[in-house]
Amino acid sequence: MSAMSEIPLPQIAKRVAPWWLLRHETMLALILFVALIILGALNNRFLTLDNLLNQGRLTTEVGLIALPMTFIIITGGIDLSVGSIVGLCAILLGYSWKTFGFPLPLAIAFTLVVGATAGFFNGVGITRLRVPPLIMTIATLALYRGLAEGISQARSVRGYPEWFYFIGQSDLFGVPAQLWLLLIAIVVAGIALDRTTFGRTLYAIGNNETAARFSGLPVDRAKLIIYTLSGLMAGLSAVVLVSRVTTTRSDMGIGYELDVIATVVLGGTSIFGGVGTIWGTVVGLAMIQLLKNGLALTGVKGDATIVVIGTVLILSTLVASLLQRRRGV
Amino acid sequence: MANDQALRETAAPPRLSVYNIEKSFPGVNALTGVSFNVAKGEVHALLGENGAGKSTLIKIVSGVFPPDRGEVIVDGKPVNLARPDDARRAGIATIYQELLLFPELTVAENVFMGHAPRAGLGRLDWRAMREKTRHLLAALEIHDLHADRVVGSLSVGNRQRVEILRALSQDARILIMDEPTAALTEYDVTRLFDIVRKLKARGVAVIYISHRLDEIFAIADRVTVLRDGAHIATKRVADTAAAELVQLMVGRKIESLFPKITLPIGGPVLEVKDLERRPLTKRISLTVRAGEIVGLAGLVGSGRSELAQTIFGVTPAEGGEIKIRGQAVYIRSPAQARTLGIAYVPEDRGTQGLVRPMTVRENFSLAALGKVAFGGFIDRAAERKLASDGVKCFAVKTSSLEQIAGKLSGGNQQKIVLGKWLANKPKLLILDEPTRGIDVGAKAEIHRLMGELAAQGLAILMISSELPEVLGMSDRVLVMREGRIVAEFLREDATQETVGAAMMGSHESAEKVA
Amino acid sequence: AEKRWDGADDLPVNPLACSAGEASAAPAAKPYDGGQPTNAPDKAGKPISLVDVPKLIGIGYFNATTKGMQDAAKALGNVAAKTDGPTEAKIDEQIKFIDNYITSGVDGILFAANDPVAIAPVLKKALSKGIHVVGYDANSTPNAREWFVNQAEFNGIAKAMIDSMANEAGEDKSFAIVTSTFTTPNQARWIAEMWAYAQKCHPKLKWLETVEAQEDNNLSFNQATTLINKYGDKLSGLFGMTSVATPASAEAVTKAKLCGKVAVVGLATPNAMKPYVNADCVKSVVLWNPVDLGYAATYVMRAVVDGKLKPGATSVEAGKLGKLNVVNGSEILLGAPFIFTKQNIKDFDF
Amino acid sequence: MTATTLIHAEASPRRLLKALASQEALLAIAVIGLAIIVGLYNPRFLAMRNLSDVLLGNAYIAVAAVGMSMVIISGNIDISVGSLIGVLATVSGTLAVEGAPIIVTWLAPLVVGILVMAFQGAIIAYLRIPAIVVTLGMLSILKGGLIGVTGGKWITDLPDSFHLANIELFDAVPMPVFLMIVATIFAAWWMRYSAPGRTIYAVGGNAEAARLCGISPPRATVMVFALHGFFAGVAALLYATQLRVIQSTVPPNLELTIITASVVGGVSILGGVGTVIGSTLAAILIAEIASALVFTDVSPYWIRAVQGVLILITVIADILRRRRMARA
Ligand SMILES: Nc1ncnc2c1ncn2[C@@H]1O[C@H](COP(=O)(O)OP(=O)(O)OP(=O)(O)O)[C@@H](O)[C@H]1O
Ligand SMILES: Nc1ncnc2c1ncn2[C@@H]1O[C@H](COP(=O)(O)OP(=O)(O)OP(=O)(O)O)[C@@H](O)[C@H]1O
Ligand SMILES: [Mg+2]
Ligand SMILES: [Mg+2]
Repeated sequence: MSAMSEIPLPQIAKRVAPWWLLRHETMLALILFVALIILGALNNRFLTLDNLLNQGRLTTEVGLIALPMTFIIITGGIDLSVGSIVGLCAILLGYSWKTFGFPLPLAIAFTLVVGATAGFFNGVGITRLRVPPLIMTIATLALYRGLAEGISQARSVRGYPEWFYFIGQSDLFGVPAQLWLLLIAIVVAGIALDRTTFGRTLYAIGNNETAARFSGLPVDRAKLIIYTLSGLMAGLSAVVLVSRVTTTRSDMGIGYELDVIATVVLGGTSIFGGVGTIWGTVVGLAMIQLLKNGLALTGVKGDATIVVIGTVLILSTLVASLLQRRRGV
Repeated sequence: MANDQALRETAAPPRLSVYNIEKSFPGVNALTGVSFNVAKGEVHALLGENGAGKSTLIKIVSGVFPPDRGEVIVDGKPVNLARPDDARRAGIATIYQELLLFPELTVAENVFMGHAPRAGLGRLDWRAMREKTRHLLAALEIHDLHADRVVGSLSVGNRQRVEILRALSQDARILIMDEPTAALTEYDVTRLFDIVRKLKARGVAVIYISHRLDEIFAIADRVTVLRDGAHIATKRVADTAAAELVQLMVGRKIESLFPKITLPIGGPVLEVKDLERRPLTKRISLTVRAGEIVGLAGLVGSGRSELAQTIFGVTPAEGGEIKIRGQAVYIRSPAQARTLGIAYVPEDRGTQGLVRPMTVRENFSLAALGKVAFGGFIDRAAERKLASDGVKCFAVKTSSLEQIAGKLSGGNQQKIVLGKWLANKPKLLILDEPTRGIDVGAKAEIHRLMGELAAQGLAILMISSELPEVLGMSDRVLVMREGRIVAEFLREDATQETVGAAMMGSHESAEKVA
Repeated sequence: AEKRWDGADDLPVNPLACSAGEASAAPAAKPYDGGQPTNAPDKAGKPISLVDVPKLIGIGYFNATTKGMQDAAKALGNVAAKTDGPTEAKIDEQIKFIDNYITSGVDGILFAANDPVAIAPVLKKALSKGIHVVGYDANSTPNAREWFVNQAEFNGIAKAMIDSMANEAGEDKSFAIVTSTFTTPNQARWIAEMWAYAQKCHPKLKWLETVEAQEDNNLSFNQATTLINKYGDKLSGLFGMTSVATPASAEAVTKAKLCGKVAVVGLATPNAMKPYVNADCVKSVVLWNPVDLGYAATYVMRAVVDGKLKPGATSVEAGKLGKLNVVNGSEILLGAPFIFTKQNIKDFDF
Repeated sequence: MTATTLIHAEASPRRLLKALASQEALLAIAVIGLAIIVGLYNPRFLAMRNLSDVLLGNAYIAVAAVGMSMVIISGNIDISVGSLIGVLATVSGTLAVEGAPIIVTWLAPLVVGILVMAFQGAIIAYLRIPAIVVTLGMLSILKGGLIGVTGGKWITDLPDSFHLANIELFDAVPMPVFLMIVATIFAAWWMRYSAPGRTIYAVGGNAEAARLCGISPPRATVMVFALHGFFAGVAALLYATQLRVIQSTVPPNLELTIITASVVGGVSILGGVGTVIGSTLAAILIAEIASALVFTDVSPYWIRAVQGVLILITVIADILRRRRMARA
């Protein structure tokens, strides 16, 4: 059974199509394209520039975190604490501004530092103490959320100066301001992963960490960097989120970890490490957000929408992996 | 030669025969119509270059892959080997080339996985499992391996022993061994051969794969040579000679196996003084000079790999001193060792050397990314050139640079691991079992290369369990036992006897001589 | 061991008078402080489509409000109402739902906010697109919506709860609270008002501790049990602040065989409480009728669209509920909280 | 002969030491130690009643963690289990309200649990989609489906006989605690002494090697998931029969709590390592911590932070212990 499906498929596939067509990302993009056409035909408000840009605004927070998460999952790791870091950073943004009296720009910088530190702490546990990433970040998931609750004492901070809402609510050249942030981050992350020695190191770690270490690659440093980056981006995401919703709450970002992981995995990054691209993550991000939006506009209710999303996650992974089973040894 | 008689006398069908087996993988025809048979009580050797298709053939016989065409016949009856379990039920036990073990489980459980002894109610009988494992260990005269050890903590040599135990534990009628001795020292090989002879006497048919010709002459009755997936010849060992086999294998003549040229030796590149790393590296002192090849001999578990890995920064030293070209250094990580010009070709290429799912190109550039990158950005063209030079230089048999490295045959994988380090232009090269699982042609190639590299002024520290290789290649031989360097021989003083005696320690060497 | 509880939202507390009967003090007249839609199309008397985005869907309470809305839609005849929302009470998700409905183009949005401030930008966006916005159950900042239908004023609930507790447990006894989370605005407000009212009218009541239990049945049960075990005889009462926590607390008291010794007072829906009320383990359950709340919200929305409810109005006609009063500038009060007892609980089914 | 006895004499104290230094022992010490420390602060914590309530209220987590541990040891993961427990509790409760025989209401969640999980296992094993993807998808499907079907209507009016959790054996041991102990012991025994039990470790440790030993990794995966479904069914039953209301929604974050119990219990997320005794002890420890924090008057705002720190300490202690063992 398994041996049968193992060998002939890629052979057949190889003959009928060039390799890049069979990549998970390409397949997913095609599926997305078809879905867009169908949903667009069902509802004339869906495929409007306004709506699409607005969806971009709404998905920026998850998108920002999904980029470093792609790095992390490519190395075979995972970071479950991102949602809690968002909560902690949101609280500290408000707290440092209101209670410490930091000027807001300083408070923002402070928030980013806190995010990076939280991620760095994960990285230290993972590289120095060799705690498996899932375990380390499950523990800090509780810890960081707890800190957010403890520090905030359930208080929210509001009444930020008007300029601060620029990040989360305004447009720049007709495009939501935070979407620029996301776009820049995507380009940087994409190039870093695809073109640099750093990116190659991540793939090598994910495919065989021991061999990567024995090849003299800076394994621990790379890991430390990606977990720190993950915390940093969660911090940035918190700033964007606070600016968009104009208040801070200690329960911000709850459940982000699953949204982010679903995005990355849907984008074709293997949870076992070694395989994945930023481009795939971007398609995954667009897919989830636009499906939710398109279905809602077409009159599908929330509970049915998440059923559809779950099914799409499984089916698209299945279709893509059937057509693309060419990597792996 | 009683066996030859046995062969002739039995009119019964051979225990195992394969007819016209064909198998192709994407881009490779691994086997193109191979037939041969093994009689009851026969040891049949399979010989061929790396990638000739030996492992593929035995994997078909073991039910791992289905053949594209052809038949496997056991005791005259065709068998359908769809799954490994079918092969086991047909009485076939296999030691695979890749050590396929359960790292988290104990030796005993690894040995008996899938056919554990049962007590009442289908309950696993742990006591019997341990007991039987101890018996097997005793039969192989292995005293330094405990049945309760977790396999993940064992050295490669010991893992190989576990694989052997596992195959022996199955009481098979057909025993297949794919390079079982690649990670073993002579001492173990002798014990293994004793067992094989006993099995032979019991009528077990054995298929034996090795790149060590002397072993084939020592144990095999007949030998089948494969080349590029095709059956070339089957010969009775008694009727052939090494030179003939080599020629059949590679299709041309190979010159000297150990083309050692003596060179002028330069200043010290590596100086180690009182190096300590518990539990296995104890007050080691040694020097390797430019242009010199130092051989490091020792038994399995004597701590040679540990020493190499301490020098390389995998397990940083806890005491003592390392000097590279006279500069005292403290090496904390392989990354640092690499920048100091140290290269280490590890003994376990599957887990330490090669990133199996990545392409040949990516593997080649892995240790030399700095050489093909500018400001952190990889220059794709330079990378491709680096890799294709490597493929050419080492004659790696691959369908393209974008081939997944893990799909190459074992020997070709080894060439890539070696090649990736040389791309980094190191000053000190540590080779841990550099020719394990490499065919004679490629081995000669690697030995020639070692000579050339030394001539260019590279300092080489070579760990090898193959005594002839150590003796043939080294300018100096160091012997390790239980974490210490116990003897040092100059090239002219090093012989099988002197080095062997030092490896064993006194009483065991006495036993060996007897 | 509890310090002053201020609801964590920095709003002033406003305890009612101690004397019984007077559920809500005459509110100081406040000018209208709601927002207004820009260029809303005139749909007076015409059919309209509404969407209702509650805190979350799939819980009994919001099912009941939905039912009220459907009842009202039927009664009015020219309203199509639909309920949709997140499956967990997450403000982030709720914002996305509202945003989607703004895009798809509805005439009016009804909401129950997970966070009063965070929801404001998206509601303002709705107003700016000419969509009418009315809140119920949980308010937003006033200028982000036109009207808010207030089920019962915080201080009214607080008074009912504390009075019941003092009455059932005794004036000088100790009690603890099981709430959802400290950040849930309504619960936080109620607790703050309860504190203020207790200080003023039942100063001898002892306030032991407040624990979080989310909206989780079993967690609420565990937390209530822990409180019972921790305080032993000292504990004479438990408040359940959510419709989940109250039956779970009652169950904990029942399991500990402390019915009659530990009073359970709380907000809850009648069906879940019937076994405990019938067994005399719980004497009074405080709640407004959520069906009426949904009903009223729909009528208010219709009145707004029809131009019958304008800033400055003092009351609004709400079908079978009769005339509802405007309080606090832009809030419409449903009425005094309702107290279910053994006598009347069988008459309700939700 | 003398040589072997000598080795034995040497080995057994070492083995004892090893057993004492295991994750299970560490957790057991933590459970008892914490009880004593909290008891010193507030003796009421040590009351039989309280200790038994801690177990009673959290037994369903421990039972679910038993199945989860098997899944993780086999090299997979399941994040849909919280949703499934919500669904199964609703199935059971609906049947009870509809008047099905009590035994049916008790068996139904087990059967449905096995079916749903075996189905997921089959998708993972035969279509070869990573477990995290399948179960992440299934989490949404079950969660949305449950709300879609029930509309979130609470199930009330459950018959008294339905409440399995109210039964006390010998007037002392509450049923959930009994089931937790039985499930743990049974699973521990089965995973140690049965051939299929060992295949879980084999497949999780090295699937390819397992295949060559005649084990069918796909079949093992389906088996593990079916078993996990069974334990999820038992957990759902305990969850549903605890109170007189069933919420018909998915318990928030339950999957995370269950996974936490497994990994704190020493189950390696990489597969191949762990025991269910560890995960049950960890579930008890986590529940005990939650209760202890209330008893020790830790400010409720800081409870979660303290919980996080304690979990982190347990995990790091385990890692350091393992490292010391490895070097000894
Ligand atoms: N799973 C696979 N997929 C693709 N190609 C394969 C696979 N397994 C083997 N091959 C190819 O089949 C050929 C025969 O390989 P095989 O492993 O049988 O060689 P071998 O004779 O055992 O060599 P060695 O002595 O190096 O072990 C090689 O070219 C190899 O690259
Ligand atoms: N006394 C010992 N205590 C602990 N482990 C030991 C001992 N002796 C041997 N070992 C095991 O053997 C390994 C050391 O073998 P190492 O690979 O360093 O030696 P080697 O001489 O290179 O042998 P090989 O030829 O097998 O590579 C250690 O990793 C350890 O697991
Ligand atoms: Mg081979
Ligand atoms: Mg070695």
